[in-house]
Order: sequence, then structure tokens, then C-alpha cells
Amino acid sequence: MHDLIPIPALGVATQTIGTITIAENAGVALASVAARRGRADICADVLTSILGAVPDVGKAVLHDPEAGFWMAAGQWMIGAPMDTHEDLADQLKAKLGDAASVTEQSGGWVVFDITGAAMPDMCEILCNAPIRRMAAGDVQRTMIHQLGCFVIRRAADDHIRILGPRASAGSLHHALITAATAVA
Amino acid sequence: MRYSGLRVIKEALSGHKGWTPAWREPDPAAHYDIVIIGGGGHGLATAHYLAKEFGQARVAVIEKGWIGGGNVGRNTTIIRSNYLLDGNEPFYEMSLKLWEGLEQDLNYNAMVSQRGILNLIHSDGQRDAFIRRGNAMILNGADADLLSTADIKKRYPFLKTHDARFPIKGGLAQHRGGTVRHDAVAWGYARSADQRGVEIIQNCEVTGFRIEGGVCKGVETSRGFIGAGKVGCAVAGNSSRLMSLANMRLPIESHVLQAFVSEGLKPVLPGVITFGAGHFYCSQSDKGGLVFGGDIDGYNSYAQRGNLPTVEDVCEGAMAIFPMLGRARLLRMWGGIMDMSMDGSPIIDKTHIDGLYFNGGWCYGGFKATPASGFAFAHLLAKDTPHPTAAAYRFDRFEKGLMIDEKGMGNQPNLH
Amino acid sequence: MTQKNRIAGGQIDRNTTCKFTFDGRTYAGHAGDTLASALLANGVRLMGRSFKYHRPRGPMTASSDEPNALVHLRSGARTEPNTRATTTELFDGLTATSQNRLGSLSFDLLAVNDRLSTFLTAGFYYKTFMWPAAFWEKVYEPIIRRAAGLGTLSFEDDPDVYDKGFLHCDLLIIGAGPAGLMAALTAARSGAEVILADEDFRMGGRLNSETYTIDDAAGADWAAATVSELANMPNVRLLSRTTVIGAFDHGIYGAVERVSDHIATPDAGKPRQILWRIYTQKTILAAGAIERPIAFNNNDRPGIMTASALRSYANRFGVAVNKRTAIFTNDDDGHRTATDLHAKGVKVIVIDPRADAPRARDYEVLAGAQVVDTMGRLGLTFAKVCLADGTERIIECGALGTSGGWNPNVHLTCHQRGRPVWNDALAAFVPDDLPAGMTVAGAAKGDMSTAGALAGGAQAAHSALELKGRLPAIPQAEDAPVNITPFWYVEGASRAWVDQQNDVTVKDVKLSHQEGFRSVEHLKRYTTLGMGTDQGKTANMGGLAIMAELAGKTIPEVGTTMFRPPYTPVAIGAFGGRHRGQDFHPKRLTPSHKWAEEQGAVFVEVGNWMRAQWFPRKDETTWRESVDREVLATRKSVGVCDVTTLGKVDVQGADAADFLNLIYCNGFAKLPVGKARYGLMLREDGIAMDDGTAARMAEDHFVVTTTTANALSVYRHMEFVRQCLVPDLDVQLISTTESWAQYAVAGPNARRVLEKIVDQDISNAAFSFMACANITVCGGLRARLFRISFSGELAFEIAVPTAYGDALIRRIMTAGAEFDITPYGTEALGVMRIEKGHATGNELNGTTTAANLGMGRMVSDKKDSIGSVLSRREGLNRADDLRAVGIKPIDPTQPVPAGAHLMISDGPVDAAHDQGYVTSACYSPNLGHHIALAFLKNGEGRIGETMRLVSPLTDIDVQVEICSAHFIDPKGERLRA
Amino acid sequence: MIIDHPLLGPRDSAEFTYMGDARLIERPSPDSPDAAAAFYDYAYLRDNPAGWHRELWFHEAGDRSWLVVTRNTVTHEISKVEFASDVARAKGRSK
Repeated sequence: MHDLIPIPALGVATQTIGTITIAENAGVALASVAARRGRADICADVLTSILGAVPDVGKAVLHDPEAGFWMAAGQWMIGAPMDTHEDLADQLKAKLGDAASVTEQSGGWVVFDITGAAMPDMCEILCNAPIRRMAAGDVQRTMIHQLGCFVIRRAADDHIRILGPRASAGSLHHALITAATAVA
Repeated sequence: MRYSGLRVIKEALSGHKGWTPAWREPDPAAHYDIVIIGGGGHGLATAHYLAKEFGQARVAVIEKGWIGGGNVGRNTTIIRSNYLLDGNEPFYEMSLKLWEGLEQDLNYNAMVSQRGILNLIHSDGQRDAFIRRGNAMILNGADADLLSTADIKKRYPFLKTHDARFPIKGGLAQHRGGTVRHDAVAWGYARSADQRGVEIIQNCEVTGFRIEGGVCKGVETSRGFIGAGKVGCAVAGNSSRLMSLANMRLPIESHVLQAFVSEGLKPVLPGVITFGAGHFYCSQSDKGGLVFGGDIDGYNSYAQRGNLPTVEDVCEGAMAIFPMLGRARLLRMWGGIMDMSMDGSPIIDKTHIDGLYFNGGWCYGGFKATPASGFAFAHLLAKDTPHPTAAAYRFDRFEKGLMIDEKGMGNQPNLH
Repeated sequence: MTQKNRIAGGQIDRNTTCKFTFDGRTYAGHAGDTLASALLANGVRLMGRSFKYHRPRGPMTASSDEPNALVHLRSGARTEPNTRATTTELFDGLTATSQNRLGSLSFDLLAVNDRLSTFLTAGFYYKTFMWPAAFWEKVYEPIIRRAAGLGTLSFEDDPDVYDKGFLHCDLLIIGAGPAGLMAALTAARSGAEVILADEDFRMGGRLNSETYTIDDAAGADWAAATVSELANMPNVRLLSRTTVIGAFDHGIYGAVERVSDHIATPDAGKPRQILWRIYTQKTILAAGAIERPIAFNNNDRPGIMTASALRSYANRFGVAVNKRTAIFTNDDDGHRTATDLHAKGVKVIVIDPRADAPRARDYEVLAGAQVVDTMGRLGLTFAKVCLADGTERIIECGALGTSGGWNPNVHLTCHQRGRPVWNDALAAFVPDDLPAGMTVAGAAKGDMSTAGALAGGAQAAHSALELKGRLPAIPQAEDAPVNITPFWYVEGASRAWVDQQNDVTVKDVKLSHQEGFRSVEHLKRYTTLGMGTDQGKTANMGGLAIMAELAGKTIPEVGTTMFRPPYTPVAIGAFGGRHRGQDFHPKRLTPSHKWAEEQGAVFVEVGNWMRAQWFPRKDETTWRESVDREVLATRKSVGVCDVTTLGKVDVQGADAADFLNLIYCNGFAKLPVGKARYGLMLREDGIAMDDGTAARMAEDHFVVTTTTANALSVYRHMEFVRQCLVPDLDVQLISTTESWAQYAVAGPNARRVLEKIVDQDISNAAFSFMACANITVCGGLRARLFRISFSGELAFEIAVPTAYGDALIRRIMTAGAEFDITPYGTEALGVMRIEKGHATGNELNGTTTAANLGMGRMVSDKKDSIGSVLSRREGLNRADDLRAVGIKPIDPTQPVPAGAHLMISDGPVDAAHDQGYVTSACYSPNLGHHIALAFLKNGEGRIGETMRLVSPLTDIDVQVEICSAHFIDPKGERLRA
Repeated sequence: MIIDHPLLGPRDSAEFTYMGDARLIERPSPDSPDAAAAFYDYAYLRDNPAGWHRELWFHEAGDRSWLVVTRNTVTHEISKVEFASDVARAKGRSK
């Protein structure tokens, strides 16, 4: 076992502004899966065995412990609790073999969970995702403060999860806070 | 009629009855020595210089709409000669010199105003590039001046030099740069050309070229066939459209560049400022409007209008360095269609068809190039040899690998 | 002062009094007033000065098409120039001042221009100010510039914030008058997602300004009830104070919501305004119509306004502009104003040029008469009327309403270059060619009656949403026909204003015609007609009509009115949103950022990245001291640098090697697993695009690095090649730039430091130059190790998942302590790469070929690769082509700066004799003098030549020697050690 | 503008990066005898029509797909959106 201690992207405390709560979630391990040419069927079988279903276009499968969402044709992002799945990419690779290209993505993203009644108002001044039309499990890649992010509508009606580029976690968080303040 | 202050006073005292039309409205003749297609700045300037400098009198300019309705009336009015490459700098410097004598040459006050242009520097790499450019300018006989942040702060105290996302680390100034009242350029050239015998034929659209045995004999138009010894095309923005009538494909795409003007304001900006870490440049017109612009919308278009993302991008640039502008209002936005060439530089050349000549591919450089473009094109039309300053602006440079690529973006026109 | 012109009625809240000041004087008005209505209530008609002649002006309208009543609103940093008093919502504490004056508003020294107006006709400036030539910038122009302009900016940063947002709906309705409200009701009841936007702070449109009834209720009450019904529907979003500014492609509309403009200052953290981008399937434009004035001599005095404005002030705001009011109208609508004013106790007289003008019982109507002139220096006192029989009559009046008919408000229909068409019955242009998805209803379409608007609104919603079933019941309302005889200007008028803001008179239009500027575009540009802040909403039509008459053409033959976005001027701050100042672009921080901050690093912007530039120590006073130390320490022992910003792309799949073979000009097919190779990518035009390394981690897995600057564009290019050129190769690309924290550990002791960290043998034998591997560090953390070197030293790049980047840099520093490991920044990195002669962005500047870079032989002719064919063009392969060389000064104390040009040592210094230029330069602490990289014509053959390096821009002219670009360790012994 | 992505439906064009004429898919063979001329034509000459134009857009802020969009350069109307990879295969670019 190594003795290096990871740090969260931002390490910022959960903040509540009006009805909106913004929390950094450092506990998500991520890996992407891209089907190899001609191996989509095998890839789908494996994903089904892990998630229960293959995430459809623009959708997430909110499964436990692994969840996943569609990124592109033949490509998905898989997430799981960091505590139990730090080696998620290796686990997936072991199952997928050369049916898919697997890439560790845990380090690429910062994850924010946003909840609260005014969440849709906040989203409207953050990004072009049609938040009020999105249902639980809908995912859209969009730009927030010029940053390419995934917006995932979670099971609870007032909850979205935002995955943004980790290196810009501070700028993204700043944008979230100012937007929440503006609609509070 | 000669314009002068005295004349204005005399006419005022006699009820302005004596003013005559600035140009005639002739019907097209059956044949001209030279027909210029395009009554924009470049076409009219070409006609003026053909008549004045090259002794050509049997010249017509034909224009599908009204003269000056294209890019000469849709730009941000900036003139400068701050180019880097040998193929460009002498040409634009000649242009700037022609601007400097334009009013006397035309007897028309186009308000050539050399209040200076300043390109802001935001990184060391950018400074290196601007120093190379400034040196190239000086070595070509132009003026250039490297300003420190302190110099800039003194001149523009409201600019965000330090507390900025991309602090200002200096600037390359060309003090002889500035602005010109754009519409007046078209009118001044038209009036002067007309007075020298050039016929300006408006509302006359070219529908085809008459090409016989590889020789261009004239143009078919909405007002009938017009014979010509030589035909010169100067319709930047629509070059591909026009030249397709001669079955030519060009190293050009048409793109929309938006421009903006604010409400009239008391003097804010003496000269032209160009942001170096985003897309925003700005000057203030004599009437008080802040005239500003940025990057092209980026997709092929002939629509003379753009979309919001570019507007926002430009205004974000404005607010990045110039946050006092937050409370100034954008009054009007419009678009011009530009010939974006494959290396960002223009073409002034003969075509492979005898008697058919081409002037286009001006990208962002069209307005400031107007006098030199007219002069060089007139030279080519009259003498059949390129003007020395425009010798690099050839069609075959792409095939030969002799691109004139100021920005180094390669064969993707929307990146120039 | 009392509100002496305040009368009963209206929709103001008389229980809420707002104190405000104008030009320092305090007045009172009410909530629900505009600044203009409140000033008029207080008897103030003079509110501004015109652009050119500085004529005294008062409001001409009660709406957003106002040309005259422009003021400075608020003060200090919040000063807003050119603000229309007619739409400024009154709040307690409002301050406004007049603008565009020299002296006071009532005594403006620049009013002298009005006396000189004979000389200052349209276009006079094109004909004079040419002699002497030098006088233009120095004398004439500064005077003109000072006189021109309207209001003034504060010269302080805008203290307010702006937001930008996105809304999505099925139907956007623009305008909440009778047509818009009825459309909204119809659409909303169908369950559609509806947005109803109106620029006013009170929805209802003209209903608020009229005395009509709808069914049995007052029009304004019906509007209020309808608005409240809509407000309770979950599928409806009401946006008042929201101007739809533009119709853009494919159903995207821009709209500005003025969130806080009706209060003194925005609440903390709240935006002043929001720019909404509205994405809609369908749009109904119900923007009403604009009443146009009539031109007659001196028709611009304060107190002269459109008749409908007088009606608005009376009915909506409870203000009688003056107790004695004349109405000059060519249509029946003007008579409504007379009727309404009379009912409010105003003494009214109507002047109607039509011989058959309707008669009135209660007030005088002068049929067949025309207003020919007016009097009153700072405000209207008398109107001179020419009666039907040719005699003149002077009428005492303090207000004069003009009605020349109504123009459908076609502005937004023109934004995609649609042109309206002429309608004879209305004597106006009506919409024709509409943006896709838009329909027009109500007065905007030319349906001028209330009943027509209600029915048209319902019908428009019904058809836009393709609703089945019957139309809803349309309430009862007035349905008067339009009865108009076109009348644009009074015969013989000359100083009669067509465009009041820009001082364009009938005389100017005539001169424009006389001088050949006869098309509408020439007319506008020559006279400045319609170029004011109101875009000529009240002016263009008149100018066009006069030109048509002069040219003997019909109005549509002369041209149409054209409008461009925005509908009304928009604060630039709103378009900027939050992207200003430090938030202009987001920042990207490297994994070691926190640690570097602790070390006191100086950071520099590299694109959006913030990178450590150098790490100053306390005793160091200049940046050079720090950088020299970092370089020397690294070359002497070991240094560490965060290189995470380099782009990283995972290239996987069975055909990954074939793919790399195509995108790099040099070969990759035979690269063994466990090895990395330098790769040069060309653009298709044969010019160098980017360089980096590709490391083969497995048979089917490469890690490709790009330069920091080109990470995005190279990835895009790779995807282009993959998807568009070789769609069936088995290759998958994932950008992993941020997934891995990567550090360069360089210097003779680099291996000894890393041996303490990595879990495997990295001896030269086990892990030779250009080796790569997936490894573990610190007892098991997954990592990648590359033996590549940018500095020219023995060097490794080590990468761990980003979350461990902070821990790893600290561990490297601890492990390296015994070797005095030195963190170095981008400056030292740059010095070392110049010393080593490595190219970077300054050399790969988009115009250089592989040959220029001295890598011509890398371009393989044994395989196809992007750019290889065009790289062989003659112009890119000339004998005297530029070649990369090194430069050192003959006098070692001299600089050899980047951007300087090379000349023959004893030859002339000019562009014609230019031999090349310096791309990168630095002081080399190892060599003890400045060095530089340069491109020089035929450079390879000129090593050892003494040349002259000039930078006239920075006053530098030094003798230099041309040398190899590899200043340090040219044989590469160090990096293979 | 709105680009109707074949999988994702209508998306704002601001999410895309534009490259130009879709003929860029038809990269000539470097082995043909007229390769130099063919590459010159491919890299530099454009029809640049005023009207319908097939062009390449990259969904940079989306699924990273290259699309071929058929769009009218005069009206900006879009009539068809396809995956560039499908177009490339149809043009015979499968290996």
C-alpha cells in the first residue's frame, strides 16, 4: 500500500445560499469506456452486467454501486464510490478485455452536487441545458462559465450533479456561487 | 464642382441651390476599355486611379446595388500598416501613405484621422512576436512604437492593466494608424472618378462573362451586354459567386464579420485599441459612437448578419479590459461578408482567362487597403504587370507554396 | 414644485411618492411614473438638447422609440448616459441630469450651432476642413469630437453585475398588449410552455394608455386580470421589463431583463440586468405600432409630441402636459387623443389637413388646416396654423400632439434581412418576409383595432401551435377602421425636423436628393437619418416619404425601412455577463498549484493555465536571479517542474499505431512497447502544426503529448482524421490532460531522486533514454514514467492520478532534499530548452516547415502522412530557406533579443536585405551570456558567420555570431546518462 | 444557430467548432500520379456557394463527433445533419 494522500479538487466546504446547497463530492471514481471496433455487443453485455443496462443517448443509469452515463456513440463514463472503487479503470479493463478502451478519468473531474428549490433558476443562468425539461437520469454536456461540463439530473427532483474539469474547479465553484447568490 | 469651405459658405448664403449631384447616373455604353465590376471602395478607387494615374478614361464601374453598399460601408473604419510579412507590409504602408494624401487627391474630406492604433500585449511570447513585427514595419519604412504598461496607463487610465485576468504587459503602437469615415471613401472616390470621366452604373448586376476563345469580351448584365477590353472584378465578399460565372473556383470562403456601434458618447477613446487576449477592438467615431468588433462568426455565410455568441464574445473582451463600458449601450450590430482567403492575404492578379482580372480575398484587411488596392489593381489593368508592392498577391502562390500567412493558421480561412 | 399638471386617473400609485432630482432640483412623482411623466407632471417639458444644433427638446413619445428626452441617469460610477426618460421607471431617490450641453440646459452655449445651421447642412463636413492638410487632426477634428457625442461615461468601472441565461419554450410572445395577451391566454390554456415578454414594467401595452373597454371592463383592468390569470399558470413565464432585442437564427431570441433598474442600486450579488437567450419553437410578434410625427417648421419644441404620447400621459400617468393643447392629425386616431384630453378637462383644438375631417361637438376642429410654424424658445407657446382658406391663425398652446398615422412595429421582422411591404390602406410598411417560426399579430401586423388585435392574437397562437378545436371566445372591443390620408410634411417646410435626435430636417433630405444620394441607404448615410439611439423608429418613414416625393417615385421604390438588432440599445455589460475582469476566462490550476503558492511562486497566464513562472527566494531581488539559480541548480544536481499542462491524449485500439503513423510525419509503426518517440505533426498544407511525444504503453495503447497551447486544436485534428479520413480504423481517443499530474524531474541526480519514489528499477540499463512504462510509486500507487527530456539533462516525467499530484510533488521535494532539489518554473524551463535548442511555440509559429526546423529528414516519404504531399511544394523547399540556428553576441555583455532581425554584418539595414529573425532568446547562466534561437536564410551554411542583429523598435544593433542551436551538450550525452 | 444532432437532437451551434467544406473528407490519394495537383485542389480551392453548403462541424462541447451539416449560406437554414464518419464511409474511406 502506498502512503500518498489524495486531495480533493477544491476542498471547499458545503455552502448553502438561499435554498441552494452546493457541495463538492470528492468520493466519485470515474473511468470512461469506449467500445472497440466491432466489439460493441460484448461491451454492451459487460456494461449491462455492471450497471443493469447500457446508458442510452443522453441518459444516465443511476445504479449502485456503479453508475454510468452516455458520453458519445459507443462511449460511456462509469462512476463508482472512490472508497471501494479507486481502481475502477482496472476493474473495468479486467472485465472488458480488448472489447473496449478504458481510461481512468478520476483525476480529470471535479464533482459538485447541487440541491434546492431554486436549482432550476440557478441552472438557467449557468448553462444551456433545458433543466426544466430534463427528467431524472437525463445528462447533458454543456458549457458553464466557458467550461465543458456534464449536468446530470439525479433522482431527487431538486438535485443535479455537475462534473467539470478538475483544473478549473475553483472557477467553476465561483460561477456556481455567484449564480446561486443571484437567484437566492 | 470643387468643394471648399468658401464654397460651403457661398452655397449656404444662397440657399444651397448650387450643389450638383456628386456623380452622374449614366446608362451603360456598349463598350468600354475597362469595366470594373463592383462599386465598392476597391472598385471605385481602381477607377479613380485608372483615370488619374494611368490615363484611362473609357472606364465604367458597374454595381449591382448602390455604390458603397458593401463592405466599405460596413467595416470598423480602421487604417493601419502594422503587418509583419514582406508580401504585405510594403503594400499596406503604400496604402497608408495614400490615405495621408487622400483628401487633397479627391477634394473630399473623408476624415482621415491618424489618432493612432495600439495593439495590447499580454504575454512574453506575444511581446516577442510584436517586436518582430514592429521591427519589420520600421525596416519597411513604416512607424512603430513599443509602449510600456506605464505608457499605456498614462494614455488610457481606465484600462485594466494590472487587475485583470490577462494583465496588459505593453503594447505595439502605430501612431500613423487611425480611422477614416468609411462611407465618404466610397463617395469621394466615386465623385473624383466621375469627374474624370468614369461612368458609374448603379443597379446593374453582372449575370455572366462573355468569354470567347479563352478571352473575356465583356459582361452580361441585368442592363444588357457591356463590351470591355478588360474586365476587373472587385467584389470581395462575393468573389466566389462572381467568378463561378467564369467557372473559376477560388482559394476563398465567404464569412460574416460583425461590427457594432454604441450610442453617441462624449470623447472616451482617442485612438484605436486592440485587445490581445480576446477578440475586441474599438475606436470612437467623430460622431461619438464607439465602433467595435471582434472575430468573424466563423461559418461560411453570405447573410450580412451574425449571431449572438460573437456579440457576447466581443463584449466580454470589452468588459475584460474596459469595464467602464458596462454602462455604455450597444446601439446597432451589422455584418459584412468577407472573402476569407486560404492564407489571410489578398489576391490581385490576372486570371487564366485573357482580359479577366481579379481583386479579392481581403479578409479583415479590405478597408485599410482600399487606396493601395485601387492603385495596384489599376496598375495591373493598365500595364498588365503587377504593381511592385502587390507582386506577391498571386493566384499561384498556394500551388507553389508561397503563402503569405501573417497569423500562421494555414489553409483554414476562418482562422485568419 | 407641485405636480401642477397632475390630473385624476391613471395607473400610478398616488399613495407612494417618489422624490427625485433633475439637474439638481428636487421633484416628487409617484410609483408607476416614468421620469418623463413625473417631470411633465411637474411642468418640466425641457429635458434635453439635440445632437447637432443643440435645440431644446422635450419628450416626443411616452415609449422606447424616444429620440429626444435623453438624460444621464444616476451618478458617479453608475451614471448611465443617453437614458430615455420616457421609459425610466421612477423610484425614490432617482437622480438625473441633462446632457449634451455646454452651460445649463436652458442656456446651452453650443446652441450657437442652431444659428449656424445654414452652414451645417447634411454632409457639409465632407466638403471642407481639408486645408491645410495637417489641420484636420490638430484643429478641426478635436473641436468636432468635443461637440459631438451625446452623454458621457463615468470613466469608472461599472460597479454592477450582469447575468446571462438560457430559457426554452414552445412559444415566445413579444409584447403584452391586447394581441400578445390574447395569444398568451390561448397558448397557455393548451398547456404549451409560453414566455410572454414585454419591455414595459406594466403589461398591457396600449390598453394602459387608452380609455377603451374590453367586454365590460376598462381595457387596463382587463389586461391586469389577464396578466394575473397567466401568472398563475405553471406553464407560463411572464417577463416584464424585458425587451426582446433581436431575432437570431433558428428561433434564438435575445432579451434583456432589467432586473434592478427600477431600484436605486441592485441588492448585493443580484444582477442589474440579465441577457436571456430564449430558444423557442414558435414566436408571435405582438409589438404594436409606433405613431409617426408630421414635419412642419419648428416641430421640435418641447411640448410637441405624438398625439398618442399625450394620450398615454393623460390616461396612464394622470398628466396633462398642458391645459391648452392642439392636435395636428391626418387620421382619425388623432381625434381620439382630442376626445380623451377633452374629457380630462384639457382645452383642445384639432388641426386636420383633411377637408373631410371628422367634426367634434365639444372642441374646435380646423378641417383642411395645417400647422405651419411654432413659437417658444424653451418650450412651445404658440402654433401658427394655416387655415383651409389660406389665412393664418395663431393658437396659444403648451402642448401639440401630432399624428401622422401608425407604423406597424416591424423591427424584429427585419433582423434576418426580411423586408416589409407597403400597405396603401394603412399608408405604412407591414411585415412580410418573416424569420422562420415567427408570426405577427395585432397592430404590428397592421390590425389596428383592439378587436382585431384580440382576434389576431388568439388566431396566431392557435395556428403557431397547430392547436385543434375552436378558437377561444374573443372579448368585445372597439373595432374602428383605419382612416388616414397620407400626410408627411407641410408644403414649404424646411427647418422641419424629420429625425429630431440627429437634427435631420426636410431641407437636408432635399439636399441629399439634389446631390444624388437618393437611395434609402445613401440618404441615411449622407444625412445620418435614423442613425440615432432610436434607430429612427419615428423618423425613417418620414424621410423615405419625402425622398419618394422628390424623386417622383413611390415609397417602396425608394426603399424600405430596415432595422438591425438590438431593438433598443443594450448595456454592453449585459452582453459581457460575468465574464469580466478576473472572471473574463476561467483559470486552470496545475496539481502543484497549492504547493507552489506555499513556495511563493510567481504565476503567469499560459492560455487559461496559471503556471509557476519562477520561485523567488527571499534574498532575490530580480526575476533573473531566481531563474538563473533554478537553471544552474537543475543542471548541477536536480530540479522539478510541473508539466501537467502539456496536452495528453490516450490513443487506444488495435490500429492505434497506424493512426499515429498517419498523423505524424515521422514513423510510429515500429515503435516498440515501452518506448516513446518524438513526433512532429504537420498540417495538411505541409507546415508544422505541433510536436510532442508518443509513448507506446502497450501494443494497442499510446500516450500522446501535445504542446500546452495546442492541446485542444490537436485533439480536434486527431478526431478529424479519425472520424473523417479513416473512419474504420479501430482507434479511440480520450483527452486526459487533467487526469494526470505530471512532473519533469531533471538533472544529473534525477534518477537518484526518483529511485527513492518509484517501485521498480530505473537504472539506465533497465529504463534507458526514451523508455516509458506503467509503474507504481511509493509502494503501490499507479503511475506512468517516461524518460524524456526537454531540458537536455538526464530527465524523467512522472505522472500520477491528479488527486495525488499534491502529495507527489511534496514527496519528490522530500526525496530530493539531500540533492538540493530545486523547483523551477516556466522561465527556467524556457532557458534550458533554448540552451538545448528545442523548438516550441515561438518556432512552430504556423509558418515553419519541418525543413525550417532542421527536421526535414523526419518527413517520411515511405508512408502517407498528413501534410507530406504539400510539404514538397517548391516554395517550401528553396535553397535559401530559413533554417533554425543559434545566435550568440560577439560582445558577451550584449543582449540578442527575440523579435530582432538579422542583417549582413556590413550590409544595409532594411527589409529588402532581411536575413532572418530571432524567435526565442534568454540569458544563459551556464554560458554566461545571452543566447538565442533564430531562423536564418540558408542558416546551415552560415555557422560561424558574423552578422548584425537589429531591433530598431527597441534601439538594439549588435554584432552576433551564428552557431549551432544546441548550446549545451550537443551530442546528447547528458540525457542518455 | 441550432444544429440538429443525429443523436442528441437540437444543440446550439456555439457548442461546435466549424472547419469548412465537407469535401475535406475526400482527401486524395498521395500515391496517384497527380497527387500534387489533387492535394492543392483539396487543400485550397473551394466552391464557396451562396446557397446549400455541406460543411464540417465538430461537437467540441458535446459528444466530440464531427458532423456534416447541410446549410444554406444565404439564409442559414439547415436541411440535413449527418455523422461525418458515415459520410466518409459512404465516400469509400473504409480501410
